[in-house]
Amino acid sequence: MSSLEQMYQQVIMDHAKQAHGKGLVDLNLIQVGESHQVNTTCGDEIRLRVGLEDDRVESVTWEGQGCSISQASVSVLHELVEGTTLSEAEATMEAFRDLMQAKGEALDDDREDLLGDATAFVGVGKYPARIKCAMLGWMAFKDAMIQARKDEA
Amino acid sequence: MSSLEQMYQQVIMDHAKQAHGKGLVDLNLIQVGESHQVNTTCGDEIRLRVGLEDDRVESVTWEGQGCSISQASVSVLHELVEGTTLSEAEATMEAFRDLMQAKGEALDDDREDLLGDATAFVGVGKYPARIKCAMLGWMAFKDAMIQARKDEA
Amino acid sequence: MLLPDLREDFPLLTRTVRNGKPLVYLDSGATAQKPRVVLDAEREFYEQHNAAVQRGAHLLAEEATELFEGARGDVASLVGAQSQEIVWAENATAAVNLVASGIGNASAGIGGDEAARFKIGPGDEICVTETEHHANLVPWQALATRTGATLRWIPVDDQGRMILDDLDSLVNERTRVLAFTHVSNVTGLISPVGALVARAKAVGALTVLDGCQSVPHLPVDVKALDIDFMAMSAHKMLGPTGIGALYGRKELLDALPPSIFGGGAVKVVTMEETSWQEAPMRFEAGSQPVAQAVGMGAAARYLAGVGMDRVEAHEREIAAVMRAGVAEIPGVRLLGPVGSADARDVIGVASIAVDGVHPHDVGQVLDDAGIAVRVGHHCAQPLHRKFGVTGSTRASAHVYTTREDAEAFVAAVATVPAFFGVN
Amino acid sequence: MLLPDLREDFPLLTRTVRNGKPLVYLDSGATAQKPRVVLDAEREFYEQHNAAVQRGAHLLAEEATELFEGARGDVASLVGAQSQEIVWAENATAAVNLVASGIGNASAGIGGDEAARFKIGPGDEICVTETEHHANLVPWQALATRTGATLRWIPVDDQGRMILDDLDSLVNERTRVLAFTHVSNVTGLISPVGALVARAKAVGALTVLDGCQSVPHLPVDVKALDIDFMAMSAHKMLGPTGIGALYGRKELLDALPPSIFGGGAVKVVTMEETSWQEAPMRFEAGSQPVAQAVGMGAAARYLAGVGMDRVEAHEREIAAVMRAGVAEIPGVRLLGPVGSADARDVIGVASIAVDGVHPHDVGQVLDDAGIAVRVGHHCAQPLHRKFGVTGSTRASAHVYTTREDAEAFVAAVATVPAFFGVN
Ligand SMILES: Cc1ncc(COP(=O)(O)O)c(C=O)c1O
Ligand SMILES: Cc1ncc(COP(=O)(O)O)c(C=O)c1O
Repeated sequence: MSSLEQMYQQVIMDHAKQAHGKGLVDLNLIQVGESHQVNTTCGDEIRLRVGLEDDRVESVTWEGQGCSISQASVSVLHELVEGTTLSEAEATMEAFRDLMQAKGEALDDDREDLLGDATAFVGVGKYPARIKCAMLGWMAFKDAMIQARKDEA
Repeated sequence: MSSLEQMYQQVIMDHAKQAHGKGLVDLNLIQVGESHQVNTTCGDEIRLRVGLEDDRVESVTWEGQGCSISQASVSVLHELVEGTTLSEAEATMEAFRDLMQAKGEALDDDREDLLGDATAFVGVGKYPARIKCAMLGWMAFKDAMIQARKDEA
Repeated sequence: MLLPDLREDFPLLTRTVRNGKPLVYLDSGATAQKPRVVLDAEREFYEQHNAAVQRGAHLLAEEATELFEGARGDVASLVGAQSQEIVWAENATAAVNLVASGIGNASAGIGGDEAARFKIGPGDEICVTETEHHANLVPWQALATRTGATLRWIPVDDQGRMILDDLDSLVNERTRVLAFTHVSNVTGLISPVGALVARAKAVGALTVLDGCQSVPHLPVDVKALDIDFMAMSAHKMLGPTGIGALYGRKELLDALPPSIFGGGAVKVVTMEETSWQEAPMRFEAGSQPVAQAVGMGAAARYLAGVGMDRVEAHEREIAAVMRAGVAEIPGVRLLGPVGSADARDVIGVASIAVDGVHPHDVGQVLDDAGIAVRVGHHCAQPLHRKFGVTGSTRASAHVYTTREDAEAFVAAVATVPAFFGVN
Repeated sequence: MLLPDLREDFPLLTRTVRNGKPLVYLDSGATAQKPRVVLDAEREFYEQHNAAVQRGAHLLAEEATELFEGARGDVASLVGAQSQEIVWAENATAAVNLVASGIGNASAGIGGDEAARFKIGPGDEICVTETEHHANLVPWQALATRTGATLRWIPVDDQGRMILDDLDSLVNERTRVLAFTHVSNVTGLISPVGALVARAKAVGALTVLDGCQSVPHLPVDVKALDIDFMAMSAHKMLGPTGIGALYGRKELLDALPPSIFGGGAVKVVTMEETSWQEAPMRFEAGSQPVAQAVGMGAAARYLAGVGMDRVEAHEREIAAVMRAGVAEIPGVRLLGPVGSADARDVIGVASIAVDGVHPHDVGQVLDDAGIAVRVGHHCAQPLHRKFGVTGSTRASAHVYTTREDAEAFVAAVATVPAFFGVN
């Protein structure tokens, strides 16, 4: 498998074509956070909304346009974290960041398990310029979580 | 004679010590011009005043502080051009400028004659940074002449 | 009319990239590669003559000053200017900002009487175009904010050509500055400089030309173009990074107040106030990019040696090969004029949008084939918005670009739709 | 405690000057010579990795970006900052101007709410000192003119030491900025940073440190000094010309509006308006001096390798040799503190005035002996005026300066009065 094929694995191509969680959903929750992120290299934008309830990430939806990496990444993000506990979501987020910094190497089994489909992004780690693309949705998620928790107080 | 000695010839040392034309003189003439020049490298300043009458440079006086080259040069300038016709003054000015650009080579005899004591400045031409020093008074003279002639109109 | 193969002169072009593939460098519009003579000129400067210029009284300082001022002369010759009309700046962006901030400073009372001619304020207008690089747009937006003047712009059509129908109302008696690019960095279109300058002159507006994409690629004569200011960047002209230049008419430069204040630019400084030197010194505060100036001078001489008319012919032909090639690929849209007749005003560039594939993904496939292109909005967001895309994939040429490079680009682009399953 | 002889590392130092004399380079205060590792780093960048940074999606662009950001990290480490707190600037002058113009722009309504904290106007004060280089004086004069704020200054005594007696009234509740140098480029005096910063903090003023003559010569830790901004220049730090850097506290940098506008610094641009990126990108408009950044990073690593505490010890000793030597020559006046006890705060520099001999003439005699020094006001006119002279002759050291160099300077100065017949 060439590096290019490793980057554009079928899972990624599929998520890019058929993105999950796309379309912002109105939330009738107390803790709602939203974030708007721009990839300044190409002008791609993502707006992502999270709703928290008790200890859980109830809802993760988004809208925006971008390259297949950024679209697939936010689609996978939706799949992975919607419905998890806050601490699971944090652990997943951290594992994904580590994967991006692993320069194309796989992570240990525990964290691979956490990442599920997202392990397909391993090839992106070899391309520093594309890490930004893969992280765009996750940055938005991280920021939206902070916003949502602000409402707590 | 080393380059340094060629630069600081006795004539120059003498003029530097005993400068001629120093001290601005009040002029009761119609065509009077004054110029203030700064050597931005070292902050040296010269203020030079000329008075013209008919076709002659009646008076050239100046005040200011500077290095031996700039002081000697303006002193020699005073000696050379005070009392000459305008066209003689212009020719002298041009010859001096040529000498400065001659990179240490002597000029032809005709122009050497025009320059008199000022031929001693031949060595300065080898030191681009010092040409500015030698030219300071001459720049002021040139500019003051323009000012003086403005009064003509 | 292609140039002979000059790649020998450019050390970087021999390197290989992904999996040992030979490099096909088609990102010269972003930054050009450097010929050995430029690198050698810089290195020799550092190893033999490095010293502070203009102020020193020692041999090295004299040598350094001579090289520095000689380089200014070389750059001036390339564009038909006088030496003293060339001001060094960090890049073209800084050069445009120097003019815009100078006008802003004049308007804020800096620079005394001589600067009064540059004062602008509410009711005055600044005009740009919709095709501008951010470098020739954002400084004017900021100047408008700062002074209360109004920013207007000449629109472009869906091929990226400036629409001049309303020129007389867009550039009018209230217009104080008309700033526009000579060549678009996205479409490669050459602007109608003559018509724009004529109109600016008729209303007494200053003209500021962005020469970033023209000076490296075609003959430019600032006096023939009759412009007031022009910005350029060395790194796109085969020169070093870290330096560019502003051309300005001497009498304007001598009156415009500086916007970077410091040593070397000043005549007399007291704790209370400061008077400035004449141009170009008044704009060159602080220790200058001396080695880079020497390198830029060497680049200007190299380009002049090749001959700018030959460079232009070369770049037109490379553009034609790329543009004709991609235009035939189904699902690929060429930004800018399409068709051989329309393309006659285009030089050196082909920017494309591939249906259903994001430019980043296009670029990735090309990169894998060893082809270096630029993806994104190329600092021209408004123009891309006009084209209805957020970004594009741009191939851009220079003197060392070969027909094979152009063909490799076309061939690689043809594989893209299939790779992403969009055809 | 002198360093081992490092001249081998510096190619230029082997060249000869007037009549084949070996070069004694004592003009490092103006600009330093470059070690081979710096020249090699730049050349390797150009020959192997040259590309536009941050925006490209191809291999070269990735490599170039990594080197560019790595260099930022190296410079940050040298001064104890975080990477993102280092902004590249053309030189130290540009770095100071970036802060001053940013404040000016904030005051003119640019930068929105987040910039409001920087707004200044009539009634506000800016404080500098009488020992400043023009680079840290003229920008503040211009800011005062632009905003209507008042410029005040801390005076110095006849040895060039800041007089702090009236510090509490000079730096008061109206003071918004206190800008001062870390080390004087004329006297070599190290400023009382602690006292000045403490007072500024007490009244809530921003502190701007001119680190031009400290960062290259002694250990500097911006967090320990607790300053808000610091300017530095690569070319005095054994690095390339054409680049410098500004350190700024991250939260301040993220709020300060830019003053050079263009591509790369922006987030979203429409024809009407623009939003900016976070620091440091928001200040880095246009193509950056990438090769120079790589060179500056290499210089920072070289200095760190030698060890800044050892550099400081070296420079103190060289200064002591020069200062003690010239102080004994009749008719020669040392500017700044005289005497071994007073000189304990002095580093790397000896500036002198020779009775009855103009500095240009002093410099000429030294040049003839192969000794390169700086003559003039060294961009510090107010300080020279305070000393009652228009200029001076300055010898300044760096890591490669040897005891023999210092002694050669003293010996040559001793010949000056006789040459001009003034003793
Ligand atoms: C104390 C001081 N500040 C500022 C500067 C200006 O540095 P640059 O010329 O590199 O901008 C210098 C050097 O000339 C200096 O010595
Ligand atoms: C048309 C145009 N203008 C301005 C610029 C800005 O040049 P620089 O980044 O060298 O300041 C560029 C290059 O990016 C350009 O292509």
